[in-house]
Amino acid sequence: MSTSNVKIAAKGISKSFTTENGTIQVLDNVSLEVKTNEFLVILGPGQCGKTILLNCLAGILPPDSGEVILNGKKVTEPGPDRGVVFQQYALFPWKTVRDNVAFGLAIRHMPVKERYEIAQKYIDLVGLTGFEKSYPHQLSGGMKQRVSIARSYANNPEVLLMDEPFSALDAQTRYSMEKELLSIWEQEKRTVVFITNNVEEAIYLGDRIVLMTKLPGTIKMEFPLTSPKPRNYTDASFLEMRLAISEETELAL
Amino acid sequence: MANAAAANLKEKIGAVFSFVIFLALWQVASMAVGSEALPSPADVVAKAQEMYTSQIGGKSMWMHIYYSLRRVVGAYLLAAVTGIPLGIAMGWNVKFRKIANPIFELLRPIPPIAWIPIAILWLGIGEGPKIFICYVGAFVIFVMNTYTGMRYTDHLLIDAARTFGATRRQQLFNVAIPASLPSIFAGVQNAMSMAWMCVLAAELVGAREGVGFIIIQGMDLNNSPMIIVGMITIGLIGLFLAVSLRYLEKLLCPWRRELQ
Amino acid sequence: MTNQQLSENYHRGKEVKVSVTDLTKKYDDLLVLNDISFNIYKGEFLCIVGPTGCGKTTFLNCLSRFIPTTRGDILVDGQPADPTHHDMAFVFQEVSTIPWLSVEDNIRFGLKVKRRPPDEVERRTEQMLELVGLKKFRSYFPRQLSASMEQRVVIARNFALNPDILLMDEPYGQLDLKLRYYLEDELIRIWQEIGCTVLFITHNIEEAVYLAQRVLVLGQKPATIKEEIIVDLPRPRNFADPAFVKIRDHVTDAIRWW
Amino acid sequence: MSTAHASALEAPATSRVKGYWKEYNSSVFSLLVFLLIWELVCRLGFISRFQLVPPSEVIVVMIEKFWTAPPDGATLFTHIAASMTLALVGFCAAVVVGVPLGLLMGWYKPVMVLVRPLFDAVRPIPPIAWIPLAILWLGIGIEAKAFIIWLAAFVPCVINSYIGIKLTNPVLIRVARIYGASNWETFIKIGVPSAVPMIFTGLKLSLNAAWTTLVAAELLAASEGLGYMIQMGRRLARPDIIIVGMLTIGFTGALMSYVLTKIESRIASSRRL
Repeated sequence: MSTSNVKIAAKGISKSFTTENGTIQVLDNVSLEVKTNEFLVILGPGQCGKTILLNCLAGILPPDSGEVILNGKKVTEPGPDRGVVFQQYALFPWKTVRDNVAFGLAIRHMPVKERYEIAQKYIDLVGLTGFEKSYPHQLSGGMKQRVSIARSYANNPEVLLMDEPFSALDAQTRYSMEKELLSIWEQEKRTVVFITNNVEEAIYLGDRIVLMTKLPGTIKMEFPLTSPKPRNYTDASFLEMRLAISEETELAL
Repeated sequence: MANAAAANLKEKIGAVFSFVIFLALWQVASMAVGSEALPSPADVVAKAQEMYTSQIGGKSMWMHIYYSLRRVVGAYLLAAVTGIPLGIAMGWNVKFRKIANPIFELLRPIPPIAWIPIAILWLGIGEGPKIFICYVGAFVIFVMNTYTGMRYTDHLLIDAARTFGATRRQQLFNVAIPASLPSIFAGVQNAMSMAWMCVLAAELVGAREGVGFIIIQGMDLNNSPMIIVGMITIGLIGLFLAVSLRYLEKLLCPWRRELQ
Repeated sequence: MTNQQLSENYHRGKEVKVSVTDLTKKYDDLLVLNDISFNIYKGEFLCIVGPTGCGKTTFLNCLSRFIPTTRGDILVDGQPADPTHHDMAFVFQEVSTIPWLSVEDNIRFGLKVKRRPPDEVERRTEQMLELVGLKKFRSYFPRQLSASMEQRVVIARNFALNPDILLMDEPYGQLDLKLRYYLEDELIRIWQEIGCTVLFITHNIEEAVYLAQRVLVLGQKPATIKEEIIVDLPRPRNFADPAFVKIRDHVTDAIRWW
Repeated sequence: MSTAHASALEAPATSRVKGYWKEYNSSVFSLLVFLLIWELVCRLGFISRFQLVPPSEVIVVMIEKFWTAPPDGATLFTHIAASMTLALVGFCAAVVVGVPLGLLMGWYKPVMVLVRPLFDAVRPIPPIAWIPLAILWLGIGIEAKAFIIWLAAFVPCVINSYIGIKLTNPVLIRVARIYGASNWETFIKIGVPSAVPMIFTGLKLSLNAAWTTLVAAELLAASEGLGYMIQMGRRLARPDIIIVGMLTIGFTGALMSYVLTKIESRIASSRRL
């Protein structure tokens, strides 16, 4: 892998937290590189520190040691160049769909007309046309997550960080959201770091899968995925890959 | 939807039914007791008519209500204007919190009503102590609710704003304060009922006008219908204040309209 | 063997445990279940699959008398189904451990409600703790357990009753793959050991084919039974096995929801 | 893992544990400054002795009040005992009636339909407004005060028990019903235990309301108790007595809430909720 087209990289990141029961090491010397427009999936069991890793990449949490490099520069703070889609949506309940999507643009003091135009484009892209004036509580889980994706996209980030975005959705919505995310990504390619604990979702979406261990989280293995998207859940190659990956994961009882 | 309407109707019939039972029991009880102390519903209605058309202590009933309301609303607005910013400051700024919180925590457990004697000592027996008591009662609630709202703002929302590059100031005004509004509004309601209770207490202890004065006058005159009319008036005004605030909340927080 | 023959062989000589005839459910004007008829045999493992929101859960709710049916009968052993008479057990989609009871008290709960004699309650509880491997955790409270342990407590609580029918409503929907495999194998093991009648509802075709002796496919609202598929694969089954994939694809075609 | 975050609004905090002193020094400092300003305001004669006395004198009076009865007729302990007895009697009576009523209202629809309208009708009248009527009916003795305190504590008990049982997880109700439990059995075994946390919240609110109302009642009609003590302080123009009384009211109230919180956490930890 040549370093020239590396978009975002983590170098030797460690992180631990102090709790009542002592110190817990959450990440142990994690390094990874994501190429421009690559769809990287980080797969790991519940509580393996993958969310913390994502927060480090986003700059929300400072790592104890190691650094995050974006475009060759060290990351110290969250910034509009990295959009985050949170598991619990993190929509602003007091804002309409349109104002939520336009939030990042408003923060940058873009004129109202312009920002609503951009917002509209992404609302249309995620298929929420007609819901511009709804409030988040009026939407279903899948719709909320679409708003969240649109909000990140509208801000035109270089890197999209997605933290188990579909884990709170029911299975069928989840399938259709995966499909939709893929088609959005095909239309507007971005560098994506996608976190999940679902093997099928990982194989369905990823260009490359990074498998993490249980606490303290380290990178156990990488699986490049070359077959063309969209992939079929019952293809022999899909099932083989699923078997190969799940053999490597630990059973979390 | 037909079921919902039917259920609604059933509830209304139930309400009417329970009121009828209540009035009947009251009537029976007053006949059984047969003393001045427990007037019948009819006596109370007659008394209400009399009270609202004549003067008590040199003022009409409406004037008494006006006096009470003036005290409450004045103190309440003052408490909102001072309490909400203080709560925001305490919630947002660690330094400020550390300085203000201990004094606040020291004074908070003292019920506002316990301030009445010292308020009278400080401010005499005019409007001053009554407004002061209401102010204390409402102020504490405003501060506490605003502060709690700020402290319990979902961290995720702040994080989300940070990922869009929001400055600290933008995080405060665009995220933390709006996110605290539900809690602040809960405070707005509670502060009002607290202020209303405080004005009553202050008027009971020493006043020549106001609804509290009416019921204490009733007690002094040994006139229980008068007290009951006063109490009902108090309840109705309290209800009116609460309903208007709820309406205001719906107006100002449209995103919460369907949450309740 | 054609599907037809398979089906005929399967039904021959089986004892009916639950019979559902002309089951219909309407909410106001919304028809959710439309004229559903089928039998569940004694000791059978039956799966029902269908798209989300096709009325699977409504069906279970009718069966367990949570909600009244609009029309049709559900008979258990020839009697109208009624939880106070029949030993039914239910594993819900949501985790349904009782938070203020310890693991063992959770397992005792059903037995106690059924007023079983104390010595039987104790004996069954011990047996179940052993069976689901939670002996060491008997005095733990649900919130100290992981999701999979909680689900095992629920399963133990239900199997403790030695139920006539065990109803399961997407019990593993939210679990990750490996854990799901593990719990599915556990379920098969316990079912084979105890041998009760299981009705398992899921949207996951792979899971249905992995578990069931027979799969019923429900169509979109209003739900009707579109197809019946006999799964005659030996256990333990392998999801990459071509025969398995063939049945799975067949079921997928039958549903065709995406 | 997001619980590992520092509290919401603090600027990114260093997770290192700082010394106890460092954590609290500014708080102690601010209290000291507060007391110092108070002391100076009084000592420099900005305010009359009949309105405010310096904190140093308040402390002296407070210590003296432990064994001296004058000028308000009883020692501090007597006042505390009188007030606490009254508050606790009213509170306990309210709990005994209010909690079951709330639970039944939440579980049985007919109870709700019959009781709720009356309850809603009476609720807007602050308990304090009942004082004159209570005195007229029951005299100025302990009964009138106990009645008013009961009334004040009753309302939060009912409301919270009601809400608590309404919030019972429906899945748990179904668990009991599928095993053939009767409605009453489900109420006792599922509804009531799951309402317990909300009931405790209600108890705290009740205690608070009881204590506030007690002060009001004692201001109006009493011959002992903390409310009476501060009222006497006013009549005698003795701000020191009033302030000692106010602080004692605050402290005793906080202490009772604290005890209740301890009981709650004891119960909660035994159930590991």
